[in-house]
Amino acid sequence: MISYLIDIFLIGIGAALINNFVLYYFVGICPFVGVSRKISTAFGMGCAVIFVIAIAAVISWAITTYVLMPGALLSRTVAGLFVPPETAAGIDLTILSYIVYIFAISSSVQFVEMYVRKFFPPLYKALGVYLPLITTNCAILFACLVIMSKITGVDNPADAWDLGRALTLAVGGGIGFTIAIVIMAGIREELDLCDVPKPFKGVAISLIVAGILSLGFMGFTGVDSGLRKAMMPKPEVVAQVQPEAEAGK
Amino acid sequence: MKPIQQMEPLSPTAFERLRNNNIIQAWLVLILTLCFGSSLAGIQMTLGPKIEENKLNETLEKIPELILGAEGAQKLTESGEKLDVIPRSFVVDKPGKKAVYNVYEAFDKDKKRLGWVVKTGGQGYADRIELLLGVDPEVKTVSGIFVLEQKETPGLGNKITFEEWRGQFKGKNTETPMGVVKGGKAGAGDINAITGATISSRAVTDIVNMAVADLKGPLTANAEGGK
Amino acid sequence: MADQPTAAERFIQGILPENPVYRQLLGLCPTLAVTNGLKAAITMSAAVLFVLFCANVIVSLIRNLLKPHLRIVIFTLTIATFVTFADRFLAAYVYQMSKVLGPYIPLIIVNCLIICRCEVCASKQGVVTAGADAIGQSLGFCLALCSIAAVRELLGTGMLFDIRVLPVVWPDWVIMVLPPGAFLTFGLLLGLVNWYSDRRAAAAGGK
Amino acid sequence: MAKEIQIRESAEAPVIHVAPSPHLSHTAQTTRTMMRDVLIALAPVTGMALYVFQAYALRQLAICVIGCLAAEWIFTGMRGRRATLWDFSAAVTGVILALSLPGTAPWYIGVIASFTAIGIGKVIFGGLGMNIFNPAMVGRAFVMIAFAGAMGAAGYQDASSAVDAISQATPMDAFKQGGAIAPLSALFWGNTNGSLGETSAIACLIGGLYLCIRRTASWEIPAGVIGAVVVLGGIANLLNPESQWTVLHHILGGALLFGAFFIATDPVTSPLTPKGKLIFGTGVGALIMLLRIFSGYPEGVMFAVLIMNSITPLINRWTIPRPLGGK
Amino acid sequence: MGLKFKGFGGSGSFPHGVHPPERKNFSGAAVIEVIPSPGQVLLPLLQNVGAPAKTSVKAKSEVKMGDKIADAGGFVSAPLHAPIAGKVGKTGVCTLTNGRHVPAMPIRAEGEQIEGKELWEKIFGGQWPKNADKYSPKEIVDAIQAAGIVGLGGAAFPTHVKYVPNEEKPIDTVLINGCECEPYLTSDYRMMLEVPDPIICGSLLLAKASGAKDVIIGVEDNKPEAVEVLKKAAAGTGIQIAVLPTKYPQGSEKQLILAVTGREVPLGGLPLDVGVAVSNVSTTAAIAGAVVKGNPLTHRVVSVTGAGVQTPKNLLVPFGISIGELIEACGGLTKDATRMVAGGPMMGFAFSDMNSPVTKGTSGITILTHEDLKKEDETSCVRCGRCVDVCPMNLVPTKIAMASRHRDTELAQQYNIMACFECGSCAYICPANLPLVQLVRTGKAEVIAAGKK
Repeated sequence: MISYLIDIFLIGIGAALINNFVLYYFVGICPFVGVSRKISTAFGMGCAVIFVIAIAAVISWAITTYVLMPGALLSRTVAGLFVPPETAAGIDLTILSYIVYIFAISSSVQFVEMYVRKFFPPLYKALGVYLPLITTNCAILFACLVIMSKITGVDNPADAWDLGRALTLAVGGGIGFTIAIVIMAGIREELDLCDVPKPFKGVAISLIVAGILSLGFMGFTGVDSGLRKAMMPKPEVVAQVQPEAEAGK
Repeated sequence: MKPIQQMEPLSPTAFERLRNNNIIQAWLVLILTLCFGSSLAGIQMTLGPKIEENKLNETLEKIPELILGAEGAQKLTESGEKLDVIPRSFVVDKPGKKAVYNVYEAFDKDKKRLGWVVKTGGQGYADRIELLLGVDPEVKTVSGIFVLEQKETPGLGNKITFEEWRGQFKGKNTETPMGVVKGGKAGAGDINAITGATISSRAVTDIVNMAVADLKGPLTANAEGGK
Repeated sequence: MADQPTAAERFIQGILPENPVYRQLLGLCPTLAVTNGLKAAITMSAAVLFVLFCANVIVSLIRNLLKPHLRIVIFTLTIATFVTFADRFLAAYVYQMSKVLGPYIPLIIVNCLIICRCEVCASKQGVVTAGADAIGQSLGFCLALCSIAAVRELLGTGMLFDIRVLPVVWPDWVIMVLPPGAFLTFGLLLGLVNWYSDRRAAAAGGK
Repeated sequence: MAKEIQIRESAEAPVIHVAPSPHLSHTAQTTRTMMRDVLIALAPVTGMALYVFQAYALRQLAICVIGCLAAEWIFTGMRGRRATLWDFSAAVTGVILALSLPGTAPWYIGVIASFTAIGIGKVIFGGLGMNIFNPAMVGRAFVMIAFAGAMGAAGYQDASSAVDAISQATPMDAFKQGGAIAPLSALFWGNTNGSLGETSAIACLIGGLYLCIRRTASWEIPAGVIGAVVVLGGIANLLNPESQWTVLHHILGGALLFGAFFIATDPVTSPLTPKGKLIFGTGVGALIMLLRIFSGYPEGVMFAVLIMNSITPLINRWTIPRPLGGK
Repeated sequence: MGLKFKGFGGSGSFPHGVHPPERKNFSGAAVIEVIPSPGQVLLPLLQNVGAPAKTSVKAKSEVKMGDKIADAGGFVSAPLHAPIAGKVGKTGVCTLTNGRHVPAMPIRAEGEQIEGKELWEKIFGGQWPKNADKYSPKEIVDAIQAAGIVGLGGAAFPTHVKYVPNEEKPIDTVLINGCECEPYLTSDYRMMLEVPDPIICGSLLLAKASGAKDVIIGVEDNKPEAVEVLKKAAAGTGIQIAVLPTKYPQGSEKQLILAVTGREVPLGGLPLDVGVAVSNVSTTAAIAGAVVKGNPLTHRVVSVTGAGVQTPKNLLVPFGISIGELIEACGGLTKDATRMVAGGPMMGFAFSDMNSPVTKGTSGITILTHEDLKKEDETSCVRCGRCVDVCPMNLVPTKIAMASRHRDTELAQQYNIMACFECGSCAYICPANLPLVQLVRTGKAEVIAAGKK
């Protein structure tokens, strides 16, 4: 249990700071250089992204685990109605994943927009303008893709991420995006008062700032392993039980 | 859409109602979906196996070198022979969780077991390090390691992928865990750290030690049982 | 939209005057992410070319059938499908490259470049123009990616296309293949391009 | 109401050949004297570096100062501006940069760092007073990551050196990688290895106090940094009592004092208000401890300063002081 | 010193501020002289904050000294009186020292003038009652209004406005401002030394008019003699003297209130909001003259000082006299005089027109030499924060200036640009010699223009 919590914590820290979505993975660059003109706007955008990314992560985790991944429970059951169980077990719908994700994202954005407009008008006023922009924000699709790779790309089914980890990654990534975009907005407000050479005005100087920012964030490299080491009890070099357990073919 | 409706202010006949039905309006989407769906299925049919093969080959390609060493592998390809590789999976119960190892058992053409290759990984300095570890059939010595994936600091930590460094593991005894020593003064059972990247060096060594400790029992037991 | 640009114009426009990266600032994620080597940059450009060409042609073909409220849905569907094609092809035939590019291939789906070209050009013009536009834009994209990748790979590893071109004494600027190098290189090149076009514009105005 | 009249006057009236108020100015301090103060304050540190590292220090100082001045001249020239070499700001950047580099780093590192510092760190933002990030730290971070091998542990070891100190790893590095503990006296006086300027705690203290007394640097920043390090280092000590690396080691070792007094206090890149400066200093200190204890880099001063520089506009925003009589 | 501050609720000081060189020695020892009656005065119709006065006499009519020649143009306005006897001319335009062009009424001296000793006696002479029992508050305020009294410290705010009884905001403290924190200026100092009685009398009248319990005279501790004299004069009247540390801008209304009473005047508010009324010592003396003797405000004491004038003096002068005549009376300018400032060097306006008339707000003329100015060129702001450290209003001047330079009115307002009263402390201290006050002024104009849109 403790190790699970540590895992969750480190996934969150990793997505938010160490491997920041914007400054390390370069996703969400467009709003990063485009929208971040005012701190309040940037913060609103960031909150909207966290909101949507969390919903999209839950949806994509569920779809991937139960429908898309090879031998997924739901697909297997449904297919089992029509074809022999052996064939049904081998069903693999991962080829549909990109299409499914992008539609999951756009429909969740639509849904969030409707829901928020109906039940939280003040929130809609604050976030509403950013919601349509988010559909094409690559940070969200990127989070879905990472979650997919952690489910379908692992060697052992036991290592596949559960919902908690997926959600943490998504929210951590969203927070990382917000941190980056708010810092950037603060700097942009300052840059408006600076005598930046004309060719560099606008996006070019933003990119340079992002470069220096990403230099600074490089300092966090390894913090996760340091934290893990500090929080975990001394690693076991020798496994205590070695039963003759063998699985597979 | 609206201008069209304004141009046709006729009374809504049954046909009109049908026309304005959402499903009917989406006919283009439905047709496209069908076309794309079938072509995707075709792609999956034709390319799917190939991709799987690529994935598997990535590991399999390295096995001869890890078991036989670079020269041995060279000879093997020259002679045109191939190793028989059987993928297996071992579950090791550890306190708190079960560790699952994918292990490849390698035989020569005479069905003689040449060694094991273990796919393992662990936290490095920056991110997870994934590596392949080759051991002899009795799990007495390490026959080689190969780093599959790593994101260590370029220029420092990523030297773990260099042959000069990882070559050190070859022939190391597995009786006692290997240590990491700085300054190039490694003894028989130790590994020389990369200058300025002791942590990466230690991470790899720890991963190897852990895998060896976890699997020594099951593998030797299996080897004996297999006889 | 009185006089529609011809196919040739569209083609030429995309490469330099309306370069998607340097002038329109579209598709910045891959521009930064996959430019640490020329090979990756070219593979990425090829994938974008494939997706953009197919999407443009299809959208152009069905442009008269498009209903406004379904337009975006159809665009997304088309793009996502072709991206999946591209992704599988790469995984099947250039597996190593596909591993290097990782999630950035599927991220083409949300690349503003593609949806922007579909919206601006393909949904309004004929197949030939749309195709030419797609090729022109992709070449422009390729050019931009390669310019960045060349700088980064050369400084960062002393190599071009994984072949050593600088003498061995050259100290590799490791930072150039890391994220900060991407931002800094692109920022500086963008400034350079702006400076150059400003100067050209000034010279043209002066005459 | 009095104000309104004056405003209309200044907006509408023709310009008379007179200057606006105030007609007195405090002439004791100008930008140039401030920069000169920094150079004076750096003298003990520089002296110590020259004493410990001798030719290495001299070479690195020469490369960086000349590099920075040349870069300033070239880049401001490219912008078509008059180069302002005589405000000493480029020289200050050069000296701080040199003192933050290891003495054995190859020549090209100093040159690249200088050009990056002035080019990307300063001139591109519009020159002196406009930069968002500390130029010297931008330059150092760039080469630190670009040439990790020559800048990290390997950069310090040079057995061919006549000076004994140079043939060891830095105390921070030795501890982090191997758990070795340096004696406090060595950290205090400075006969250990490390970047040129960081080894001697006493020299940094002397120079730093001079700066604070002259009000060229605000005392709030070093106070915040050291305060945060004491608190967090104390907590770390309490949690892990066996550790030989005590709070005092944390303060005297590494670039902490050098960074706290000379780097973090750069007025351009730190907040304006005293409250903001305190927050800034505390943030730098906290980040230094986080990075020192957990990250893979032995030292966190440079990254901590860069990250806090980036938040400075936000801190400024949050700490707009309450005007007299305001809410 | 024995001049320690005794608390009245305040700490005796205000946060921040600067210590410019005091330079009171030029005219500090010069006894107030009465300037010879001029041949002509040019009375600007706008000498106060608020609405300009309206002429009430026709051109070519004869007036005696003290005759009203212009009515108040509204409630926040003050009437004008003839400072000399003579014939009114045709209303023309004159340039004030702050550069404004305003209509002005000339009076050519004709007939017998009250001059010299006689004038001094008329204004300051005689006995001054040490209580205000004889007068009702309304009488006092009416007399102040009729005499055209405005704040003589420099702000020129019509005084009666402050003291009109206001039931919602009762005044409990009257603060008499004798700080004179501006360098060079000594007119208030000489007033306190030479004519303490009218000051005390006026203070009591103000207390009566406003119903305040406490009357406190604030004096900076660089004027110990003035403190002694005032203490002696105030003995038995209940008036207290607060000796404040010398610091600029101690004499600013809000800073003085904070230092003495510990109350903060809210942003955009008036001293009235915290139950305080503030008047300058010279104003107080004029009030006493108006109430006790019925003298309208026609003359004031002006310091003509600085290294750029031959013999610095404190002069009792009629309003409307040209500044050139004042300088003549002091022996003229020295060779190296380079800047003439109306008021003190920190907040005063530099002017170039010797014909500018003295107005009610002219507290002094400071003539600076090249030596004093020695300003270096403007360099880049390195955000050292010194301006933040000295701003008595606790603002961030450099940010406001930057915002103003880039015409970002929104940002300027976030940094409370309108709270600035342009004391000049920031520009005085700035190592980069930025024209901070100038930028704030233009910024304020932009903000007001943007607000009007």
